[in-house]
Amino acid sequence: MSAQFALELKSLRKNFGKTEIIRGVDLAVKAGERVAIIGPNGAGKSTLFNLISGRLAPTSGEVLLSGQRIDGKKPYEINRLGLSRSFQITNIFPKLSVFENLRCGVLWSLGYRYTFLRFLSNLDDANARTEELIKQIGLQRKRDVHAVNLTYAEQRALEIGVTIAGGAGVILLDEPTAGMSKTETAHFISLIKHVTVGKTLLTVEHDMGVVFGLADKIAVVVYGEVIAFDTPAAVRANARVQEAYLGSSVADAQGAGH
Amino acid sequence: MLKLHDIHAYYGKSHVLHGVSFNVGAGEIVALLGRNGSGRSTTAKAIMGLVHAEGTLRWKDQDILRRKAYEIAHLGIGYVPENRDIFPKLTVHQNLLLGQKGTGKGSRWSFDDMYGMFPRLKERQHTEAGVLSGGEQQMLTLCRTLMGDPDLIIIDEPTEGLAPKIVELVGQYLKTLKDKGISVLLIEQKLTIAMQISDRALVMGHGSIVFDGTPDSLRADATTRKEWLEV
Amino acid sequence: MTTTTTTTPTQYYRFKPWNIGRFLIWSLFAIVLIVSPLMFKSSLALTMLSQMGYLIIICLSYNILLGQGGMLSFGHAVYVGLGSFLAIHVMNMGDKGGLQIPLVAIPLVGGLAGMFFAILLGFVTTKKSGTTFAMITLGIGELVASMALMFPSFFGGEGGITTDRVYGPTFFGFNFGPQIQVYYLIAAYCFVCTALMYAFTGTPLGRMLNAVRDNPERVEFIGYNTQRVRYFAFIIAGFFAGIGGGLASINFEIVNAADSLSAIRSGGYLLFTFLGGAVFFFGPIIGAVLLVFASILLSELSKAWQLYFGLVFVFMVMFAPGGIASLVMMNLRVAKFGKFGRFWLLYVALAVALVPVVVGAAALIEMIYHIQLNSALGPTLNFFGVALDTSGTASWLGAAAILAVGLAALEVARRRFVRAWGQAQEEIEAEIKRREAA
Amino acid sequence: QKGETVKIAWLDPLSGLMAAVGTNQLKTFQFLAEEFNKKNAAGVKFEVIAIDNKLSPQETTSALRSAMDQGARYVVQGNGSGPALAIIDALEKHNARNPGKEVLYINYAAVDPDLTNSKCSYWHFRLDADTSMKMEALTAFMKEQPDIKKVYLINQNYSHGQQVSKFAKQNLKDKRPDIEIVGDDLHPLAQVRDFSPYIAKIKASGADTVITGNWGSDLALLIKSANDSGLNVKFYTYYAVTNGTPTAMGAASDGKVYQVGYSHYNAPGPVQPLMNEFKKRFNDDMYTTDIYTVYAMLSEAFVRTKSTEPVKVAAAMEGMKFKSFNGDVEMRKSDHQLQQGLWITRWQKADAKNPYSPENTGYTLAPVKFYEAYVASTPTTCQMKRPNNS
Amino acid sequence: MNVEFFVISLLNGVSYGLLLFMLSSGLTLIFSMMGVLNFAHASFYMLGAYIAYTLSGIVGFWPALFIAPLLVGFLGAAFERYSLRRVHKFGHVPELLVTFGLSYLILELVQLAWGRSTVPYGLPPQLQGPLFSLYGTQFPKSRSFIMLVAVLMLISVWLLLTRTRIGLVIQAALKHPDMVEALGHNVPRVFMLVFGGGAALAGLAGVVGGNTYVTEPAMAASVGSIIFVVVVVGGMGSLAGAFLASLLIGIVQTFAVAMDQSFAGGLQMLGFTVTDQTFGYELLKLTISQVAPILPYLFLVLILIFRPKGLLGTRED
Ligand SMILES: Nc1ncnc2c1ncn2[C@@H]1O[C@H](COP(=O)(O)OP(=O)(O)OP(=O)(O)O)[C@@H](O)[C@H]1O
Ligand SMILES: Nc1ncnc2c1ncn2[C@@H]1O[C@H](COP(=O)(O)OP(=O)(O)OP(=O)(O)O)[C@@H](O)[C@H]1O
Ligand SMILES: CC(C)C[C@H](N)C(=O)O
Ligand SMILES: [Mg+2]
Ligand SMILES: [Mg+2]
Repeated sequence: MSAQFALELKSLRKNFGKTEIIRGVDLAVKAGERVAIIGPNGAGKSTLFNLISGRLAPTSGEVLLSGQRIDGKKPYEINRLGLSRSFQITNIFPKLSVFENLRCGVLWSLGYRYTFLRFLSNLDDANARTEELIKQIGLQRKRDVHAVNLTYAEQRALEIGVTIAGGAGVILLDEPTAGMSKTETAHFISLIKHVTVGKTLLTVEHDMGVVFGLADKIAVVVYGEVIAFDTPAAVRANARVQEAYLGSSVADAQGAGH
Repeated sequence: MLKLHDIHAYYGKSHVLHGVSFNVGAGEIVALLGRNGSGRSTTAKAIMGLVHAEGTLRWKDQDILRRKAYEIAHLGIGYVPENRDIFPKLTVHQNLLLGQKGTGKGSRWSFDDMYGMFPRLKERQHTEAGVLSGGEQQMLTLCRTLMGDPDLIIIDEPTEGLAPKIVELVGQYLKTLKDKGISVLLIEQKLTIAMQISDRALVMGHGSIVFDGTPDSLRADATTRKEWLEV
Repeated sequence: MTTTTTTTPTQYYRFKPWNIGRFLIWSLFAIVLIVSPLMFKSSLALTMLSQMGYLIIICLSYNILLGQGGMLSFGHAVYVGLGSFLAIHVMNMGDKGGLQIPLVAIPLVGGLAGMFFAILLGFVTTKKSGTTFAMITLGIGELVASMALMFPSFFGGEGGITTDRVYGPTFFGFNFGPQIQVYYLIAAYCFVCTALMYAFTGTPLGRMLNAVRDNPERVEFIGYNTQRVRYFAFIIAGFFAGIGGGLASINFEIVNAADSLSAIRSGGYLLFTFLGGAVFFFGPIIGAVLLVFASILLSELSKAWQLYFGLVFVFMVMFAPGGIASLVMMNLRVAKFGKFGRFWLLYVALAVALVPVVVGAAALIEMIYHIQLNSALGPTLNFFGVALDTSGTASWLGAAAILAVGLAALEVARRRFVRAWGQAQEEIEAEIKRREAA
Repeated sequence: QKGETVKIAWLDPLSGLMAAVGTNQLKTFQFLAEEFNKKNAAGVKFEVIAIDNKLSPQETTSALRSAMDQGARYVVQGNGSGPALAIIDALEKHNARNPGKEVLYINYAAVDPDLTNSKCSYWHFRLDADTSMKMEALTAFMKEQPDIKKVYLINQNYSHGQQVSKFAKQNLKDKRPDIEIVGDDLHPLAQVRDFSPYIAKIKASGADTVITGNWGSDLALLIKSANDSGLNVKFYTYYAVTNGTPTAMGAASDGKVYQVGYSHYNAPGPVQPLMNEFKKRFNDDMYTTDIYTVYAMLSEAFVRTKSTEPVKVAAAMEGMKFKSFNGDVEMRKSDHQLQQGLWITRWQKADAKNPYSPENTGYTLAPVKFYEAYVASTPTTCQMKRPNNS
Repeated sequence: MNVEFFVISLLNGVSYGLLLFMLSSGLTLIFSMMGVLNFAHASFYMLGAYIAYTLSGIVGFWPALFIAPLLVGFLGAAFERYSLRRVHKFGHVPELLVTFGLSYLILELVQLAWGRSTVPYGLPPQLQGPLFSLYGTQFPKSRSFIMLVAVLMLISVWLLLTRTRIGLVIQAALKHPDMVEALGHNVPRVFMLVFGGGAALAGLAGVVGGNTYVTEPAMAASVGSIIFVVVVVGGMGSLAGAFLASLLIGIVQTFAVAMDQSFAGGLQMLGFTVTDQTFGYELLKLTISQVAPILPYLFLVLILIFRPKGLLGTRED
C-alpha cells in the first residue's frame, strides 16, 4: 500500500447506542497538508478526532495512517505510530512542571520507554529537545512552574507543546484557540504554523479567522458527514456550508476581519 | 439593580480586583470587556460570593457582600461560568433539573422553553452531559441557569466554542431575555457581538473599570480600545 | 524585555549525584544511620532502630504506589509479608544445611519473593486505578491473610515460622547473632534501598508514574500504556516491600501470618506513609519513624494509645493533609525567603502553650483509663511522677484547670501565629511575583 | 528475698480481637498480685508491668525487650500461641546470649501442644492444660455418655481449631469407635457473621453432639444461632467462659453446653471468695484462675530457693510439686507442663450448690465430673536443652 | 441436597443477605453519593448498638429504636460538619483517612464508656422466640425483624434517591461545588444531611443487629470490610446493585457452606491421584465450605477485574 495519504478515513461510522453520530466519513489528507475541520456544534468533529486517535473505536469503517490501519488500536499504539492530538478541554499534567510535562511527551519517541535504569537528567537528547520545545512555545519563563499555576493561555500553549513533543508527523488539534483573545489567538496561530512545519495538521476551529488563516483545505462536517472538502475560498463560496454553518453575516464579518 | 462600589477581591493572598465600581440597571444588557486576565471572571465570581471580596455590593437594595452563593442565587442572580462546569455524569435533563430552585413552579422558564430554544438539547436530553460536544455544553449551561429564573444573569464568555451561526442565535436570545425584563451582565471576548447587543459597555484593565459608556462611545474611543482591548 | 536567546547555548539540568547539597544530605543520612545505635544503647532502642530501618524501606516502597503513582493500596502487607515468609524459609533451609544463601543476601530473597507476587497479583490489580484499584487490593489482602491461616505447613499457623539467623559461614567475621550486627545490616540495606528508590524518582519510568497519577488519560496519548506503567511500578514497589519483609524476618527471626499479612498491617503502612507525607520523597521516612514510636512506645506509655493515636491522626489529616513532610517543607520555604526569624518566638509560644494542653488532657484521659483498666491497683495513678487520685475531685479539677488554661493560651498563640504566617506567605508570594517579573 | 519486688511483665492484648479477654486477665493479674502481696510465704512484692502486645508476635518481641529494659525477669503471656512462640524463641536466644540476665516465661493460657513438645523450652512453663490434654478429659467423659452417637466437629480454621479437630478425631476413634463423626467443619477465624448455614448443616447431618474449640464471638454466635433455630444438640467446648459467651448461652442452652477446664466458677478452695470479690469490685468474672497458680508457684519456688533469681527459680520449679487453688499439682520436669486435674462442667441454672452466676445470667457452669491429673496427662516428645551449668 | 435443606438454606441466605444490606445501605448512600469511603461506617453501627443498649435500659427498646439512630445520625452530621468538610477539599484519600482515624476514636470511646467486654444487650420480649418453624427448624423473630428493617431501608433510601434531587445535587457538587451553590443549592447542608443520614442508617442497623447478634467492641471490625464488598460488588452509585449484591453474597455464601467438595476431590474424580504429597495439597484439599466466608472477597476481586463498574453500577471511579 502506498503511503500517498498521511491520513485516510474510509466510510467511518460511529454509533452511540442508537444514535448515529458519524455517518460514513471519507477523507484523505495528504502529507504536509493543513486541514481545518469546521461544522456546527455537535456535528461530530471531536468525535472524529476521538476515532482517529483511538480514544473511541469506530463502529465500522477504516482509519489509515500512512497506509497502515489504525482503527481499533489503543491510543498509545497510535501515538507510537506517529499521530498525536490535543484536547478541546486542556488536558495536561497539573502537578508536574512545564519542563516535566514536555519531557514526558518527548520520552517515548526517543526510545526511553519504561526504563528505570537511566536518569532523566542524563538523557541529553531528551533534555535538549525539551528545552527547544519550551522555547518554541514561549514558556521559558515558566519552565519550573507547575502546570496548574499557568494562566489559561499558557496552559493551552503547553497543551500544544505536549502534543507536538513526540515529534509525530500527524497532529490533531481540537479548538486550540478556544477562550483566547484576538491578540493571543493571532500569536498562537503563528506558533502553530511554526511548530507544525512539514507536518500534517488537522484542526477543529470555530473561529473563522483562524480557519482561513491556517488551513490549506477545509473539511466541513455536518451531522456526521463531510459535506465539503476543498480550499478555503471554495468552501466559503459553498452555499450549503453557508446555510449549515456560517450564517451569512458573521461569515463575512469574521472571515474578512482577519 | 446591581451595584458594585470599590470591590476588591483576592485569591488566597493575591489581590486581583482593585476597586471595581459599576451598576447594572433593570432590563439592561451590560457588556464587560477586557483582555485575558484583566479580572472580568473574577468580578463575576465576586458578585456570586465565590471569591473573597471586600467593598460594597448591593442587589435590589440588599447587601449581598458576605452572603453565601446559594443565598445570592435565591435572590435572583444567575451565573453562567466560563468553563461551563456542566455535571458530566448527569444527563442533560438532570443538569437542567438542578438549575431549578425548589419545584420550579412559577418560573418564567420551563423545560419546553429550553428545548425550544436549542432543539439540539432536546435530542440529547437523556445523554450524559459529559459527552456532549463543546457547543452543546455551552448551550446547556446557559439553559441550566435560566431554569433558576434569575432576574440578572451573569454570563461569562457564552459564545466560546460555538459555531458562528449559534453565536448569532445566542445574541438574539440575550435580547429576548432583556425583553422579558431580565438584566444581563455579559462578559465577552468577541467584540462584534457584544457591541451589537449591549446597552452599555464596560472595559476592565488590571482589576478595575477603565471605561464605562455606550457601545457607540467605545467605538469612538480609539485610545481606550487600543490600550485596553487590543494588543 | 527578553534578550536574544538565540546565542545562548541550550542549558539543561544535569544529574550531579555529587553536588554539594545532595552529598551533604546523603552523608548526613548515612551518619545518622551509623551513629544512632551508639547514642541510644538500650536493647529496646536498638530494636526500635532496627525496626525503623526496614520500615523506612517499606513505607518508601508504599509511597511509590501512593505518593508517586496515586494508587491507594490496602494490601501492601501482602508483599512485605510474603517476602518475610520466603526469606525465613530460605533461612531455615540454610539452617538445615540445605541451600546455603548467606544471610546478607536473604533480604534480596525477600525482595524477589515480593516481586514475584507483585508480578503475579499486580497484573490484575493494576488494570484499573482509583477506587477500583483500592478495592482490589483490599480484596486480595483479605484473601491472602485469611488463606494464610489455613495453611499451617507453609505459614506456620498461628505460631508462625521461626528461624535462627545465625547459620552458615560468617560474613567478614559477623555472624549476625547480636542485635547490633543485625542493625547495621538493616541500616546498610536501608541506605541502599532509599538511594535506589530516590534514584527511581529520577528515571523515565518514575516520571511517567507521576504523569499517570496526574492524568492517566493524557499519558495514553503520548505513547505510554498506563496499565504498564502502573504494573511496573507495582512490581518495583513489591520488590522493595519484599526486601523490607526479608529484613523484618532477620530482625525478629519469626513471622506469623495473622500479624504480618493482615489488613491492619497494610492499614498501618498506609496511615503512616500518609502521616509522614506522601507528597515528598522523604515523607515516608518520617512516617516509618513515627510508626515505630507509635506502635512500641505509645502503647507502652499509655493504655490509651489508640485514643491518642486516633486524635493525632484526625487532627493531622484535618490540619496538615500533606503530612509532617509538608510542614517541614513549608517552614523551609519560609526560611529560604529569610523570614523564619520572626517565627522562633511564636513557635516557642505555641510549644509552651501546648504543654499544659497536652498535660491536662493526658491527665484526664489517663485518669479515665485508670478507672477502667487499672482500678485493681487502687485509685491513685502515677502520672509523670505526680500521684493523681481518681477518687477525689482535686485531681480532676486540677487537670481540667490546666487544660483550660492551656487551651486559652494556645488559642492566643495560635491567632498570633496564623496572622504572622499569613503575613509571611503574602510577602513570599509578592516576592515570587517580583522575581518572575524581573 | 524477703521484701524484694518481683516485676512481672504481662504481655497480652488490650486491643484487637482479644482485647476483652486480655483486659479481664490483666485485671485478674493485678487483683491477685494485691492478694498475694498481702500474704505470701516468700514475703516478696509482686508488681505487674502491663504491655499491650496487640496479639502480634512482632510487637510481643519489642514489648519483651522493653519489659526487660524495665527490669522484669518474669514474663507472663497467654493469648495465642503466636506470641507465645515468639517469647520462647526470643528468650532462648536472649538467655543464651546474656548469662546472668535470664528471663523466665510463664504461660498461663496458650494451649498449643507444640509449646511443650516439638518447640518446648527450658525457660517456658505452662500452667494451662493443652489442647490434647483437654481433649483427653473431654473424650474420657464422652466415653461414658452412651447417648452420644453422632458427633459434629466445627472449629476455627487456624492452628488451634485444626488441633482440636485432629485430637477429637483421634481420641474418639480410640475411646468410642462406635461414634460416627458426621461432620468436620473448619471456618475462617473471626470472619463468620451468621452461623445459621452451619447450624442447618449440623441439623441435616443428624448430629447429637458438637465439639468445638471456638472462642470469643465465634463461639457466642455459634451457640446463639443454634439456640435461635432450635437445634437440639450438646456442645462440648473449650472456652464457654470468655466474655460474652455466657450471655449468648443464656437460658436456651440450659444443660446443653459442656466445658472442659482446670477450674470452674464454683471451684472449691481459695479462689471462690476471690472470684466473688472480683465480681463485686469490677462487675466482671474472673475466669482465668490459673493466674492464681502463677503466683502460688513463684512464691513456692522463691521460698525453696530463697531467691528470686530466675535461673535458680527455674531449676526449682522443674518437677516441683506444690499446692494451688485446685489442690496438689506438679510441674512436669520433662516438658514444663503443669499436671493438674480437669473438670467437666455443664451450663445449668445457678443454685445453692453452684451459686456463681457469670454475667448475671442466672446460670452457671456446674461440675459434672472431675478427672485426676493422670487421666488427662499426655506424653511428651520434648527434648529440652537445659543450660549445662545448672 | 434435599428439598428441606435447600429451602432452609435459601431462607438463611436471603436473611443473611438482607442483614448485609442493612449493614451497608448507609454506606451505599454515603459512598455512592459523596464518594467517601467511610471507614467509620461500621463504627457508627457499633455506636448504634451500644447507645441502644443503654437507652433500652432507660426508655425501653422500642423508643430506643428511634432515638438511637437519631443520635448516631446527629453525631455523624457533626463529624461531617466539623471534620470531614475541612478535609473534603484535599481529596478522597484524606477523606478516607480521617474516617479511618474516627473509627479508632469511636472504638476507644465505646470501650471507655461501656468497657471492653460484651454488654448484655438482649432482645425485647416481642422479638424473642421463633416466628415460625420450617421442617423443624425455627426461624427467629429477631431475624425476621432484621429482614423487615432492611426492606424498609431499601424503600426509604430509594425514595430519597428518586423522589428528591439530593442525589443529583451531591453528585453534581462533587464535580463543581461552586457551580451547584451558584445554582442556589445549599451544598454543605446537603452533604451534612446525607452523611448524617448514612450514619443514622448504620446506627439503626446497630440497634437491631446488636441484640440479634452480640454487642462487643470487636463488632465494628468484624463487619468492616464485608460491607465494602457489598457496595463495590453492587456497583458504585447503585442502590439496587447493593441490594442485589447483598442477596447474592448471602445466598452464595450460605450454599457454599454446605459444599464439602474440594479441588482434590474433583481431581480424584477425574482420575488423578491426589495425595498429601501432591504439590499444593493444602490448597487443593480446602473444601468450598471452608472458604465460604471469604468467598465474598474473591467475588470482589473477580467482579472488579471483569466488570469494574460492579453488578449494576454506572460509574467506575
Ligand atoms: N460517548 C458519547 N455518547 C453519546 N453521545 C455522544 C458521545 N460522544 C459524543 N456524543 C454526541 O455526539 C455528537 C457529536 O459530538 P462532538 O463532540 O463530536 O461534536 P463537535 O463537532 O466536536 O462539536 P463542538 O464544535 O460543539 O465541539 C454530540 O451530539 C454529542 O452529544
Ligand atoms: N484561582 C485563581 N487563583 C489565583 N489567581 C487567579 C485564579 N483565577 C484567576 N487568577 C488570576 O486573577 C487574574 C484575573 O483573572 P480573571 O479570570 O478574572 O480574568 P479574566 O478577565 O476573566 O480573563 P480570561 O479571559 O482569562 O477569562 C489573572 O491574573 C489570573 O491569573
Ligand atoms: C483466651 C483464649 C480464648 C485463647 C486461647 N488461650 C488461645 O491460645 O488461643
Ligand atoms: Mg468538539
Ligand atoms: Mg475569564
